[in-house]
Amino acid sequence: MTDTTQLPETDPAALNPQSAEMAVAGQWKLFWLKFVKHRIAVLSLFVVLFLYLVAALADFIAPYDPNQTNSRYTYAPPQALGLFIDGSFSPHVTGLDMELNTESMRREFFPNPDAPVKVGFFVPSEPYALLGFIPMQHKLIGTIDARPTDSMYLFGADRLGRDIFSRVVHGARVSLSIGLVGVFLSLILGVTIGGISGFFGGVVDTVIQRIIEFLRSIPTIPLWMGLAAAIPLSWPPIQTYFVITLIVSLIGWTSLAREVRGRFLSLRNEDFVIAARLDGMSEIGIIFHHLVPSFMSHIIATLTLAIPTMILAETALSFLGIGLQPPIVSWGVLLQEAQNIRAVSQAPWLLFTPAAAIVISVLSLNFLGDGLRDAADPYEAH
Amino acid sequence: MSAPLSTEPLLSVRNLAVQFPTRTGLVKAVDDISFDLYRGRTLCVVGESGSGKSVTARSILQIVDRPGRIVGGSMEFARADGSTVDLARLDPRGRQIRAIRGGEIAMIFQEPMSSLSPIHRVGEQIGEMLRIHFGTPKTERRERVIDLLKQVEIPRPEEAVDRYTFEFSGGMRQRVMIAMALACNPSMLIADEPTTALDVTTQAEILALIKRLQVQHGMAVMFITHDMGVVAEIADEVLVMYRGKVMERGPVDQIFHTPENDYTKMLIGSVLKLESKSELRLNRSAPEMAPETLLEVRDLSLTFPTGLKALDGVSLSVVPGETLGIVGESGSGKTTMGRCLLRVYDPQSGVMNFRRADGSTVDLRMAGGETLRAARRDIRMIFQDPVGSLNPRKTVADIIGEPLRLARLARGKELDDRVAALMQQVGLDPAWRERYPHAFSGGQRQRIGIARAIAVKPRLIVADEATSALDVSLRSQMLDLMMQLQDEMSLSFIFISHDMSVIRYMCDRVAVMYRGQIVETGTTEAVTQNPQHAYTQALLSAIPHPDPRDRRLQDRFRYQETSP
Amino acid sequence: MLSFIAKRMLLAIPTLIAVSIVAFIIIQLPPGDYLTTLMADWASQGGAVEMGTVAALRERYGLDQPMYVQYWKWVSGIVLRGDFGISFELNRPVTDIIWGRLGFSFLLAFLTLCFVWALAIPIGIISAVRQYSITDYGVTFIAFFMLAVPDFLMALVAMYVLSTFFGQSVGGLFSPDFVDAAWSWPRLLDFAAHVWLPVVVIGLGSLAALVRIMRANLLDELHKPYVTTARAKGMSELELLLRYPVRMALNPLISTLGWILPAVVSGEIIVSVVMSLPTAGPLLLRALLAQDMYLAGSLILLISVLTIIGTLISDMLLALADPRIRLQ
Amino acid sequence: QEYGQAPTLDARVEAGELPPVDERLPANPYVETMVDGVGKYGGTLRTTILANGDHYNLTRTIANELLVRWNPEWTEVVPSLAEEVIASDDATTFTFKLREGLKWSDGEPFTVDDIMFWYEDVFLNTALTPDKNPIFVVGGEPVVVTKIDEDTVEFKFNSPYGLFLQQLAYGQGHLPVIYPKHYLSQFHEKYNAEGIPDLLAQDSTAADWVALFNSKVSVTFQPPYWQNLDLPTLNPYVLTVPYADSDRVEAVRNPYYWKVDSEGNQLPYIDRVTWAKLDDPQLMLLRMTGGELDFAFRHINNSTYKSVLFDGQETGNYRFVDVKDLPANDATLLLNLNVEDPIKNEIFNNKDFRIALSHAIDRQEIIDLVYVGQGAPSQVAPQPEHELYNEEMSTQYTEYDPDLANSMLDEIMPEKDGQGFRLGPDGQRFTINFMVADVFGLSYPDIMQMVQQYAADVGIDIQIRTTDRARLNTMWYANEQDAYIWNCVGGLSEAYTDVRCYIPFQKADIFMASKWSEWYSDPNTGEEPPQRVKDAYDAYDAVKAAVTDEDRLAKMKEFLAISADNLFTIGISRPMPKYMLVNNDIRNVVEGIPITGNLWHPAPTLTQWYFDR
Ligand SMILES: Nc1ncnc2c1ncn2[C@@H]1O[C@H](COP(=O)(O)OP(=O)(O)OP(=O)(O)O)[C@@H](O)[C@H]1O
Ligand SMILES: Nc1ncnc2c1ncn2[C@@H]1O[C@H](COP(=O)(O)OP(=O)(O)OP(=O)(O)O)[C@@H](O)[C@H]1O
Ligand SMILES: [Mg+2]
Ligand SMILES: [Mg+2]
Repeated sequence: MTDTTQLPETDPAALNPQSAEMAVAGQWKLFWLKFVKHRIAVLSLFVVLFLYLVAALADFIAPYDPNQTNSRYTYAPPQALGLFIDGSFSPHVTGLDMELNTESMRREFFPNPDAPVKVGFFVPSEPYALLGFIPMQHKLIGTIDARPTDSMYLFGADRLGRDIFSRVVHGARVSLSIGLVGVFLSLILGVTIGGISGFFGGVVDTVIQRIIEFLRSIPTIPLWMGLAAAIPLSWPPIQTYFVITLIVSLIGWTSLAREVRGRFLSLRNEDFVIAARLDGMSEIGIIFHHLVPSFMSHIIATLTLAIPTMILAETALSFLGIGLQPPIVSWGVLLQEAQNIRAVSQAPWLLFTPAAAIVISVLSLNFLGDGLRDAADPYEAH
Repeated sequence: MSAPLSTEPLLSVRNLAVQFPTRTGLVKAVDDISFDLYRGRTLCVVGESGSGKSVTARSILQIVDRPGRIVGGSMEFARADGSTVDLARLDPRGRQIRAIRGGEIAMIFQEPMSSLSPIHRVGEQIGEMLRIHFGTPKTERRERVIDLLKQVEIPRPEEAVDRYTFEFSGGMRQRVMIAMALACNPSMLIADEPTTALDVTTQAEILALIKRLQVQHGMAVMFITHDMGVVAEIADEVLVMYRGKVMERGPVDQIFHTPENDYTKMLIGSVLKLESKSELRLNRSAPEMAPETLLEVRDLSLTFPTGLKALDGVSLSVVPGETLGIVGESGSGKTTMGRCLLRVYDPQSGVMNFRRADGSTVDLRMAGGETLRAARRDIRMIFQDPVGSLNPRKTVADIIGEPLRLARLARGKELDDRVAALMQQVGLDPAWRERYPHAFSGGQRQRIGIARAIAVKPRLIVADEATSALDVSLRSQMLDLMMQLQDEMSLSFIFISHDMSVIRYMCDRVAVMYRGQIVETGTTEAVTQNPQHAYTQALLSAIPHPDPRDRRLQDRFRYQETSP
Repeated sequence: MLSFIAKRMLLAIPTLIAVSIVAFIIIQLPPGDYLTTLMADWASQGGAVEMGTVAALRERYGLDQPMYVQYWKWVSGIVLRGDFGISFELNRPVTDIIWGRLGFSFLLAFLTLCFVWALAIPIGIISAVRQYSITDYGVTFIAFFMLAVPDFLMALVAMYVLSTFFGQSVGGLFSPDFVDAAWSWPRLLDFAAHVWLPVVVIGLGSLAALVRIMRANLLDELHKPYVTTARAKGMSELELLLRYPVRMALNPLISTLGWILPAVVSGEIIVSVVMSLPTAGPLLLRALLAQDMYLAGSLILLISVLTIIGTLISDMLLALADPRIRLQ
Repeated sequence: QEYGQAPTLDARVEAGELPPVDERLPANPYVETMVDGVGKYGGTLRTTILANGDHYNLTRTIANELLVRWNPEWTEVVPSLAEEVIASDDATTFTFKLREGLKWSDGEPFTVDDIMFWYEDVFLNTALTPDKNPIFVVGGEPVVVTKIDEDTVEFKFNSPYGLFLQQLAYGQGHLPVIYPKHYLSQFHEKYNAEGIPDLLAQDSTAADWVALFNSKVSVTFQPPYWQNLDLPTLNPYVLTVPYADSDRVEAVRNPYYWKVDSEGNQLPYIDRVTWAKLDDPQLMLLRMTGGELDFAFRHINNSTYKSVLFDGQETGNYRFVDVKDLPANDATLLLNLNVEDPIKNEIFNNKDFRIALSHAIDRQEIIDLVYVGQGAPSQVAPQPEHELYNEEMSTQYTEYDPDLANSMLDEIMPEKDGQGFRLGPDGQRFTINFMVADVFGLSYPDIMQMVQQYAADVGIDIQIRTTDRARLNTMWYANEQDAYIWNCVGGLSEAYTDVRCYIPFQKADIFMASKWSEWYSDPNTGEEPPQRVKDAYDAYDAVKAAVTDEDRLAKMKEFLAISADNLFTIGISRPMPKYMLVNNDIRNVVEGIPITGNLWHPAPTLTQWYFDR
């Protein structure tokens, strides 16, 4: 009780002996340290990376060409993958017996456990170029010693007997790339324009708000239809789709912009904003260094919400007949193909598999977002 | 004035310990402290800034911010119905603690400027207390709120109930907090530096109000303050804290006149130091009243959209190297004036001529764009509200480093070193750089604000209550630091303060503001020794004296403007 | 306030003019016009297409004139006589057709809004307050599942399940007996029995989104000092949340609240088609497909009016909810 | 004879609102032959149409009352509204004697004057009829109609028109009998010039009398026809809820309907027909399996939904009824032989190219996949059961032979690029942009996707562009398409009158060479075709002129052989069997009822349907 008269400035380290040795982390380091503590976020990060890996290596991972049809196996149900037969390691899928029912106009399948189809890893295949340039002759998984009628539909087959698993794997390419470009474009536009509108207020705000009003006033569907018709037929489908996505996101930013503006209008006279201004920070700097972080949670939430919306935007486009064209597959296309009673009632795997793919990627992106948010949150989470 | 002494403590704190786990280790903010609180008596808690006073206070109500935790100790509280509960054991969300919060133990938060909701009307926020604990009906509530606002000296309370807090001055917000705390006649009041933003006259009224309630209801008061004058004036008992521990506890007289603990001694010593003019200033030759004033303000007027005329023809001037003190009633427009100088607000009329480093002058009122930016680099501001002025999402290193970075004075490692040096200068552990503002005590935050203001070499600093949350010893240190900087680079200060000792200690000249006007200016000596204006006289009469044997607030008088 | 509204109304005029022009152009972007649709129709009935008849009709409908003439005809009709033109396909004045449909759109929008907010806000609160609890994860998972399945697919699945496993009549907003009946108690009950499904289906997607947004914003507010102050008043946690952080967290929601109306008209078109709802969406889609241009144009114009009104309402609510934002 | 009527009409007769049944019926009512036997009155037939653009199915269900009609088997034309029809030996003059005492649905008599009103004031009026309907035109000369007496009318053509009665028995033959003069003359300038301005003032949609008139009655049963509740008709049901923006359409029995069963009971049996207007066919499916519809047909009778409908029979209480909806081909690739691009034009017109493409397609696989094996590889040709069937024509070039295709293509386009696609003569990749609309539930996008792969296997780059029908329409008319896929009529008897798939003919929905067809209808327009095409045109002209049935059959066969030799189109599959869904309680439904684009069934036999409950 008596030895404590030292004044703080004489020995700052003594203030907090435990922390003295510990290096002071920079903001990014700190951010990272907090992020890795968030286990689900880290896991999600891996899932996201994994998904992108799958998309990149789709040719290798998918056992079949996504457009390869098989008339014997239309609407074939998923075949369970088993690893052991009679206790010995021998990967296989249950065989399927097929019977054509002409009365109900469908093929009926009966799992036949006695006729397992042998499955192998790194099986030889037709040569192809991985990532467009690595020559390859093997696939990750495939049937071995198969009779011509044997099949391996891990997630079932669609109406043309195409392998859903392969289609989902290939679909990841479009869905995890083009869609996200749109999302980020909307994000950047939304935050910047909304930020400017809310931060400056006054005439700038009025003008921007009128523009937003104008853009919002044009319903999307007529716009899509008009544009789809205006795009030349000779354009390849991917390009067409890309352009439509861009245009969609050129409109999509408006609601984020309004939300950002609303919040900024109330934040712009906070003392810390004024302080930054007095520090000589530029207006844009203030928006991005002070105001945006204050609204980060919302922005991250909107972002993660926008991703499924964008992935799915093409289903709506397809519904109108202006979506992606075959042979390109995407998750949206797969879902669109499941949009009928037949699939819902008799082949639910057509619906669940792409939906699961979307849910998984969106959830992991979301938890990743949560992790980032929490890492930037000054208040410690429990 | 002596309250009925009760032998049973109302609150009995034993071995309380509160910790904050952080990445770099445990922060033992409160480390095994014990004290008692009796009905009708006042316990003043003093101590170093960051010593755990506020955390202690918050612990009593179980509202320590995450990740803080009460890790040990008990807090026996005698409830109004005669039962006794251990507050430390109560569920922080439970019904029991809720009934106690506000109803039996009310708290005035240290940082009134941010502790109120910006989107609810003042009246609503106060009235809520009545609704929760008494279920008072709406109309009656309003009347009662107006009455409370009147008691805490808010002008025109009928209008004020419907205002929002951002339309209030710092002192007014603080008084709203006080009104809120007193609304339910609690049996115990925790006042965490409740008068930091109040001018001495208002402060005196508030202290009297608390005293009155204490006498009427036998309220126990735990009063956290740095103002030893106030301690001397109101305390029955004093608790001295340092680094989370209790250094010394005892009757007020003993603490002031026969302190045992070294820290206490040093504290009392610092008080005396602040009682007179700083040595640095005494030794300095008065700044030559050079013809070139640094800043010349004439007839500055500003009316808020609410119709309130906050500035009414203010004129003042500052010469290089000079410190101009601004004192005045709470709500008189000091902050507004300071903000006008930096063009945070746009005054409607007047002239603000600022002499730039190259000798040319600009009228800041008309300036825009690059001119204004350049001027802002020369003029810095220390905000009255430290919480609000620090972005809660930036680490302290970022906040202090920001002006340096923006002025391109330093980057990378050098920036880091400069930040560390600045923190050290204002008495903060550089190891705390990675903390966010909310993890600091009120005084620490205030020092962050000071560090930020002095980071780039300005020519004029508008310091708005820059040291109000600092304990006396730190305060004198900070003032010394500022004066040192002033001498080194011929810096000028406009020093807005309520604390007359600070003004005396540091200022060359003083301007007295009242209701948007400057009613008197002169050298510090002239104004303090020979006040001309009646308001100034009233002000000086209300300064508490840091000696419990010389309680003189009863002798104060109050200035009432004759014309409406 | 009044002058603010008046000012905004004035500002709306150029927006409306711009929208009407753009709408007109968009409608004309796809090749062909209503008569192409008509010809397709004839062809499908095995009839020959009589080009002379087509030409005569094209002239009659004024489709042979330059676009700006058609535009002027349409706009001047609206401005001078409140006449939105006629629907070629339905052979009736546009004004006769749209109001009933828009009425149902409004109703649906309103009910959906109530449904969504009534559920999303409490769920969002729970998931923020109990961040990273089982509830939070569960809600998050369900939310993203809802989002991952397009609402029209959801509509189909829901209708399939209800129809097949519960023997419910699905689609539309009324049973056949009540479609043309006057409003009465039984009709109202019948309506209620039908309307919940579209409300739920349309609502689920935005519900999920709203929950997440509510949660995110709330997490930011929960630690603000004013929350502690309120807590120190002895307020119950629930009341505390609702009065303080929730109110703050609503700001972004309010910003776009006004767009619910136009969104339901234009955004839920596909769901409405799948569920066969008598709302404005399918009408617009059909008008676009059939190139029934005055009908399509008028609907788009009305949607833009709704957007403008919605934005105005949002702005006023925003200023009401947060006094720091002043109406300019 | 004693006549019976529906019990629902008894009260109205008693109240004097209606005359007794024998006064309402013509002197000699049409006696319907029953499928199962005499039925019972009552009930509502609940059926469905798409909410928009589907008025055509209203027509198919209840509006097919003509002067003459096809028998249910579609083998013979028999009198209907006309009691008797006499064709001259040279097939130029046709005399119709109407049943005596026929009445419009409002009780006014239907007479030759009504037909003359159509002829003189509608058909000949250039404002109302700018283009004469081709079924009333031969050799560029329109028909001349003359009133012989109150009940007799004569249709006279300049040159022989052996197909006239066939044409008149198809749906398009409705023109002379849908114009009630007593009602419509008020909207006609000639009859009511003074009154029209007032009428126009009341009606905001019409700008002049032509528009007004057209909004009251409409050729080919366009929406205005189904929107006018006041329009008297000869149909078995009259509208009570119009085809407007309500969610349903409703029609109730016409008390003046002119057909009876063998016991003299006035038809129809079923009191009322309601159509639920649904926006999405899937909902029709659910309503059907949910037992909410008694009859459904269009939009859901495809191979995809069959299995769902099959499973739903019990809950839906319905049965499958076979329908002979048998066009010449269900999926036909139509290369644009008049395409603007000269390179494409040349290659498309190379018959070997078309043959090679035809051989490149694995038809059986497509059929197995898309039509569950129901169908057969075939070119565009009449059905095997029809008198016009020709096996050679049907099966030529249909076997899957990619090697042959490759070698043929090597002759035409030997060069290939790095990805194995053939290069055109200009050295650019030869790409066909194939337009695909998802119509008729025939899974065209799927078929095209497979065709795309087959084509790629032989080095032809096909790009698929899905589109909607409207856009396709515009492209056709502008002659902008490279190629598209469609179905082709002409599988059964309609082959005689509807040859659009066998030669480039009138513009409807088959556009294989629109320039040539323009030339055919008017040699001053379009583009003159090569001789082999002209031969086909000449052959068809001979069919039209044929007077006797035998001669017509022979000429038609000749014509089809020439057409087959041209291989204008590449057919993929003979149609799969179609079906309709009918409530289990409904009787008197014709099994295997034939249906085509211009044969509007089941309306002609719907009047005898009844609920056996
Ligand atoms: N969230 C936190 N994380 C880490 N340390 C914290 C946190 N909150 C407070 N502290 C530390 O706890 C100590 C006590 O703070 P407290 O607010 O009680 O001080 P105080 O005595 O009220 O000081 P002042 O007079 O400056 O207001 C301080 O050193 C502060 O840095
Ligand atoms: N944004 C605003 N809108 C309306 N009125 C305001 C606003 N800001 C301040 N005021 C009013 O202006 C007056 C002067 O306020 P100011 O903050 O300048 O007082 P002050 O002298 O700094 O007081 P204190 O010492 O209490 O901080 C007060 O009455 C206050 O209510
Ligand atoms: Mg404190
Ligand atoms: Mg102030």
